[in-house]
This record gives sequence, structure tokens and C-alpha cells, in this order.
Amino acid sequence: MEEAASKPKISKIVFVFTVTLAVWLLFTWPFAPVNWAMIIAGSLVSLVSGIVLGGLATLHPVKGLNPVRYFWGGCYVFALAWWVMVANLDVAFRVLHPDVPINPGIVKVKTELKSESAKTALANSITLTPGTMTVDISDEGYLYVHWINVSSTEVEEATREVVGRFEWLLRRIFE
Amino acid sequence: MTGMSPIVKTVTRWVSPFILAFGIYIALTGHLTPGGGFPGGVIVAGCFILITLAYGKERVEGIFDLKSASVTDSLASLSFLCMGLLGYVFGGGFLNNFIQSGFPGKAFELLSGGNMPIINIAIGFKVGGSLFVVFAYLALFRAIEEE
Amino acid sequence: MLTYLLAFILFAVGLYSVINKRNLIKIIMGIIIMEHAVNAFLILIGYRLSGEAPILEEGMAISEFVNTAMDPLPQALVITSIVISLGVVALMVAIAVRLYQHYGTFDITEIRKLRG
Amino acid sequence: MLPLFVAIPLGVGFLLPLIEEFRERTQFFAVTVLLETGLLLALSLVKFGEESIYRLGGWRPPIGINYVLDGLSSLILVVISGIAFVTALFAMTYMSKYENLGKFYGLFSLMLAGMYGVALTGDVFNMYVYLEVAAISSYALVGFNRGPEELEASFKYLIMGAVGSIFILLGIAMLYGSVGSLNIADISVRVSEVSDQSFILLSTALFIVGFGLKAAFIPFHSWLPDAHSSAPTPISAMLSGVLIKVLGVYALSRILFNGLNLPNLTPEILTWIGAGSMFIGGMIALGQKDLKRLLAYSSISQMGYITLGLGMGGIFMSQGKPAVATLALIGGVFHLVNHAAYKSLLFLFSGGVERIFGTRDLSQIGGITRVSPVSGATGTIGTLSISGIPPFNGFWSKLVIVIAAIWGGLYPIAGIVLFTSAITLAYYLKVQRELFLGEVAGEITDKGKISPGIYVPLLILAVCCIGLGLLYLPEIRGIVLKPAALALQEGSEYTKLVLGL
Repeated sequence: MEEAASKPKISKIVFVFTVTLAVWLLFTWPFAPVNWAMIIAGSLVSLVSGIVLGGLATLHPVKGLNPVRYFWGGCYVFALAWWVMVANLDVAFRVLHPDVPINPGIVKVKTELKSESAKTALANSITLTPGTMTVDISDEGYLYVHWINVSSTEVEEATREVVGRFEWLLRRIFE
Repeated sequence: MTGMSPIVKTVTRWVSPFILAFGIYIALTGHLTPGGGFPGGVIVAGCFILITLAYGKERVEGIFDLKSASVTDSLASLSFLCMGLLGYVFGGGFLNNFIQSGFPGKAFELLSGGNMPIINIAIGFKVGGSLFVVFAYLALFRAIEEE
Repeated sequence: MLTYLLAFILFAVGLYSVINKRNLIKIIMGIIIMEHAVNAFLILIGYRLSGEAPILEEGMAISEFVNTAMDPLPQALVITSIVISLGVVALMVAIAVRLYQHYGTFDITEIRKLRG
Repeated sequence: MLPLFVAIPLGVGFLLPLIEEFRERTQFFAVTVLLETGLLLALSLVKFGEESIYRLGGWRPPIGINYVLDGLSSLILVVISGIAFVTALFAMTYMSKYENLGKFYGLFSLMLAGMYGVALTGDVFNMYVYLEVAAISSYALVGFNRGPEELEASFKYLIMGAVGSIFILLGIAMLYGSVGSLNIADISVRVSEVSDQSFILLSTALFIVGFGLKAAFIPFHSWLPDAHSSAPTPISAMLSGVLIKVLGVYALSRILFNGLNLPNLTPEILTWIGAGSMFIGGMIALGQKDLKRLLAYSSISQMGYITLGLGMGGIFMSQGKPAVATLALIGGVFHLVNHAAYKSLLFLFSGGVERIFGTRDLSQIGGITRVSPVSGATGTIGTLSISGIPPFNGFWSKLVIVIAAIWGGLYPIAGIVLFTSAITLAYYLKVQRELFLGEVAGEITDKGKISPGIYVPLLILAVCCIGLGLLYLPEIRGIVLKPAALALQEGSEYTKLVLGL
């Protein structure tokens, strides 16, 4: 699956170069009066970064240049923020409730996502949401999630509750 | 070393170009902002150490292995020394700023430091190379012994 | 005065660890604690209440800079001493690992072929 | 010119490991280092006797770092360069069978760079940095063979050295906190104006402990015999001959005499530390069986003489006896030069002995004069001069110290010096009896190993041992030793030179 690190393809180099340069320009913002020295330095640094680390970059760089994916990525940020807020209130309610209605445990869930990036984003999203935390990931597409209020230990049921809401958006972004 | 779980690998893949660029940025603008050669070099070395830890020794071999790290180390220190000696020849004193300070650009711009950015870059490479060598000798100790 | 006291307590903790512990790693940690005590002491010497970072910004008068900036020299000294202590600690750990390979233990009472 | 002293060894030190990454060229490394040290020796001889300062980066002294060349530092430069040259010559043959020689010579050059830096710099923190450069290289060099004992000695040396460095750094921090300057000359101006002298005294104490650990004064000596006997022979010669003097006594006396203007009680403490090191080191050396360990303990004892001379100089200065003070300081500096010569001779000789017999245990070897007359003769000269037999150099410097002690009225010190000389003679007579005069004992591993590459350096040092006694002739003394002693005694001259007041 992983290709040889020594021979990065040109497309990968271009992809890493573009993304790094974009971030560089965002952070230094040399445009108020145009600062050519900063822009040229940024291009050189991005080129170095692309040549050295291009081999590690995403496996399908063309996908990374598709603007539709970035649109869904933007949507995902807002959606995730909403879910995190809701989960926050839920956890706060459980903690402040006099009975402390929690039922912690580790459940096994299954994901339909295939690419490594999508799985990583999913795992990180689950961890970011209060109340759930990814513990481990297996090669067959199973995630082990620590859940503050285990409502079902069945794989299908737990998958629907924990993973379901992220999956459809992530599939549009990464696959 | 086989590396870590897919999550660590993927995140490493995502962030490592930015870490590298950030390290070089810190070293490059050492004369304008806090930072300089040493922190920048540490960040650059951290990037490669992260890749080594996440992917294992084999993966990093084509990029930045032990030999290229020590060569970088020596070359960077030699170039630092050369800058000092060039100052001695042209500027009248060891490490003198022989490119006039503030000459190409105005003050508070990237090219205003004379020879400071060059020295900072040399220090950055030196620190990055030597830190990676230290890491490689300590963390990959067994692997090197077995060869 | 509190500065001096704080640094000395930390320094004494490190020195205790170097003198009194038998594990190589604990001795190395003692050295690290001592170095950090001295570094903290140096930084605190240059501290000034409600001072600013010693960066001369565009359009800043020199007198204003002198009145508000902290002393940058101890910070330069500290970063140098951090670099040096990095080298020393790296060498120490490397030698400790080698010693462990030879003797199979980190206990200095069992690694005692040479007599002082 | 002065930065070249640091820049050349630094460049060579970085270049050799780089070349080694691509090709292993043993003799090339050795020849490069030999040329480097030869060049530095020539430079230091050309610069000898000159008084100048060098402003690094063009900044004027209290702000920037400056290099100072005065009587003492130019003498120290010659000593470092001379011993380094002879050691490099010796290592060319001796080390040729070892591996990783690029790293060995690289570290050797870095150690040289650090020592030159300590000798030249006029800034306390810069001195600390160079001191660490030299010390870290020497830690690595002690463990160069990577055997268990070498590593253990290296670790012990490393811990003690690191603690010493931290003490020095704390002293520097405290000094900066109370005086507000790092330039030695500037400190000597400002230190008398500080209202609260207690922190100055505290930092003085920290300096004495820290540099005492580096110089192996007697309560802090435990690392030295292990480190100096475990290192490869050329490195033992460098460590005992130069490193402990430059890093320990020279740096300490530079800061105390020129920077802090000798705070109260400091000269007395130095004197008694010197006397104690001298006496106890000699007593322990008497019982040693391993030749290199005996030499190492003898180093502790001889370092005591140097410290004693400098400390007595301080006492006489504070008592207002400048003439006696000069004599005592000359004694200390003179003994420093002499000890560098004969202790490196003896360590290189012990390497030759180890090559011949395959062991350093004194009871198992004997009759070296029959096996190798040349190296036997040089060894005899070394032992005779270290034990203070009249025509050789060791006698003259000890005589100067004793005369200074008696003239200044410190009779107990004079007594201890004389008694320690007797002890020194005793343990070197033991070495003589076991090593030179007895029958050829033990197995002679390979006679052919004593090649010219081994004994020519020994011969050079032996000639130095005979010739250095001439330094005390009044004409030569006025050029060589007296400026060095006056550099310590006349702190105001140093300040004037640096700050240009």
C-alpha cells in the first residue's frame, strides 16, 4: 500500500508544495505591502518540504485538489462543532445530575470507511466529541471506543449511535 | 521498528510538511521574531523524529537517515565557521556582519539581517542534524548494534 | 530573595539526587534538575515586573525600549546553557545505555570495577 | 589573528568526521591533525609575548566578547600547542590500530578548540562555553575504547564534571545578578562598587568548588585516577598535561585574580587546598601498583604545587609584599609549564611500556632499559625531573616555591612542600626500582612496536624536561615567566588592556 519513499511522484510534490505554500502565506500574510522576499522564501521552503516529504503525502493527490471536498470539509467543521456542543451539554448533565447516570465501557464499532485518512478523521472526531474516545483501531475496520454511557454492546447498534452521524460526511470528504 | 497504529501514521502524514516548514520559518526569521537557529533546528529534527517513530526506521531511510544527518551536521557547522571566517576576511573581524546590516531590505523585513539569517540557517541545520543523530543512536540503538 | 531561595531549593533537590541515589538514571535526572534550577535562576535574574519582551519594534523609541524591556542577556545565556546541557545529557544517557548493555543493571553499586 | 586559534581546530574537528563518513583514511587524519597542531604551535610562538585584545564581531569590550592575549595566556597557548603537537605525533603511530579515528581526531581537535578558547577569552560566560566544549570532548574521549571500565570511568568523570559545570554556571549567574557584567575586566571595575558583598563571596565559593571539581583538588579528586588511567594514552597525556590545568587552575585564577580581585580569605583557601592536594595525593600515589594510576595520583599532587604557588602569591599580595608575591606566582606558573612537560612525557612513556609488556602493573614488569634503551632513558629523565633531582626542571620550580614560602614567612607550607617532595621521590624511586633496574620480567609482547614514532615524541619531551630549567635564568625569566606572573598580580594592567582606560 505504501510506496517507496525515495521516489515521490511529481503530483505528490506539487500537492505538498501547494498546501504548504498556502499555509505559509496565510500565516505570514505578505500582501499588505507585497513582501516578495517572504513569498519567495515561502516558495523555497514549500519546495523543500514537498521534495523531502512528498513521498509521505496522500496516496491520491488529485483528490486533494478537488474543491468540492473542501466545501464538504467546511460543512463538517460546523457540523462537528454542533455535535461537540450537544455532547458537551449531555456530559455536563450527566456529571451534574445527583445520580450520576453513567455507564462507562468500551464498545466495538464497525466503520464502512476504507481510506486511512477517513478512518483517522473518524477516530479523531469520536475522540473530540465528549463522552466518547477512540482507544484502538484494527485493520478490518473495527474501532474500539470508550463510551461514557454504553446503551448497547451490539456492534450494529453501537455503530449507529457512535459512528453513524460522522460517516456520511467523511465519505464525501475523503472517498 | 514497525511503527505505530494507522491513526498516528496518517496524522504524521498530514502534519509533517507543516512541521518542517514551521521549523525552517522559525530559523529563517530568527533575527525578526523570537526563535532562531536552535528552536528551528529542534523543530526540524522533531519532524523527522516523528516520522521515524510513526513509520519505523526503514521508511525514513530514503529521506533522512543517520549518515545524511551526520553529514548535514558537519557541513552546517563548517558553513557556520565559513561565515565567521568570511567576516574575518571582508568585515575586519571574526563573525563581523560583512553583509551590511539592513542592506538588501528595510528594517524589520526578511532580508535585513545581513549575515544573520545565513548563520541562523546553518545553526538550524546543525541542531537538526545533531539532534537526529542523538535520537538515532539512542532510540535505534539495538538496530544499529545488530547491523 | 525568593528567587534565590527557590533556585536553591531546586538545586539542592538535584544535588541530593546526584549524591544519594544509586540508579544511574536517577543520577542523570538529578543533573537535569540542577541544570534547570540554574536556568530558572538566570531567567529570574533578568525578570522585571510588568516588563515586555526585549524586541525592538518598528517605530519604538530607544528610551521607551530601555524602560520597559526585560534583560535579554540572561535569556541568551540560558539558551546557550540549554544547548550545552542537551549535549551533556545526551552523552550521559548514551554511556548509561552502554553500561547497561555491559552489566545488565543500572545500579552503581554493582558497576564498580574501578576504585576511586 | 586570535580567533584563528579557535577557528582552525574547530574547522578540523568538524571536517574529519565528515570525511570519515565517506572514506576511512587513518593516516590522512593523523597527518592533518599533526599539521594543524604544528601550525597552531607556530602561531602561538609568533604571538608569544604580545599583548593585544581582539574584539569578536567588532563590539567594544564590556558589551561584546573579547579575546585577550597577555603574558599568562600567551604562555598557556604555547604549553597547549606544544603538548598537543607532541601528543599528535605520538598518536600517529600509537593510535593507528584503532577504529573510528576520524571521530577520535575530531574530538581531539574540538578539545583543543575549547582549551584555546578558555585560554584566550575575556568573558566569563564565554569561558564557561569553551570549558564545556573541551570537557564534553574529553568525556567522550575517555570512553573512546568503549570497554566496561572505560565507560565507567567516563561516566564518573561525566557526572563529576557536569556537577562542576553547574556550580560554575550558578556562580556566573550569581555574579551577573550582583555585578551586572560578564566581562572579566569590567567585573574587576564594578565589583568593588557593589554594596552587598555576600553574593560575591558566595559566587567565589561556587567557583572554587566548580573549578576545583574540574581541576581535581583533593576533596573532589575521585574521578581523576579512573578517567586519566582509562583514556587512550595520548588523551591521558593531554588530560593530565594540559586539560586540568587550563580548565581548572588557569580559569579559576583568571576569574579570581583578574575578575574578582581576590576576595577575602580566597588566597588562604587556595593555599591550603593546594597543600592538602599535594600531600594527600602524594600519600595515595605511594600505594599504587598500576603505573597509570600512580601517575594520575601524582598529577593531583603536582596540581597542588601549582595551586599552592598561586595561592601564596595571593596571600603575599594581600599582605603587601609584591616582590615575594611575584616570586610565588612565578613558582606556580613555572611548575605548571614543567608539569605539563614531564607528566605528558610520563604518560606517553606508560603507553610505550604498555605496548612492550602488555600490562601496566608495576609488579609484573621490569628491566625496560634493556628492552628499549631510548624509551627507558626518557622515562628515567621524566621520573627524575618530577621527583625534583637538581639538573632537571622540576627541581627549579619546586625550589622557587619553597624559597617564596620561606621568604614570605610561611614556614609550615615550606615544610609540607619539602615533605611532599620527599614522598614524590619515594614513589618514583619505587617506579625506578620496578621498571628500570630490575631483570626483564613478564612477557615482552612485541619488541617491534617501539618504533621511532613512539620514542621520538618521548625524546622531544625529555629534551624539554632538561631544557625548561633554563627558563629560570634571569634573562629568559624576564621574558617568559615574569609577564605571566605579573598578569595575575597586576589586575589593573589587565583592566587597562581590555577596557583601554
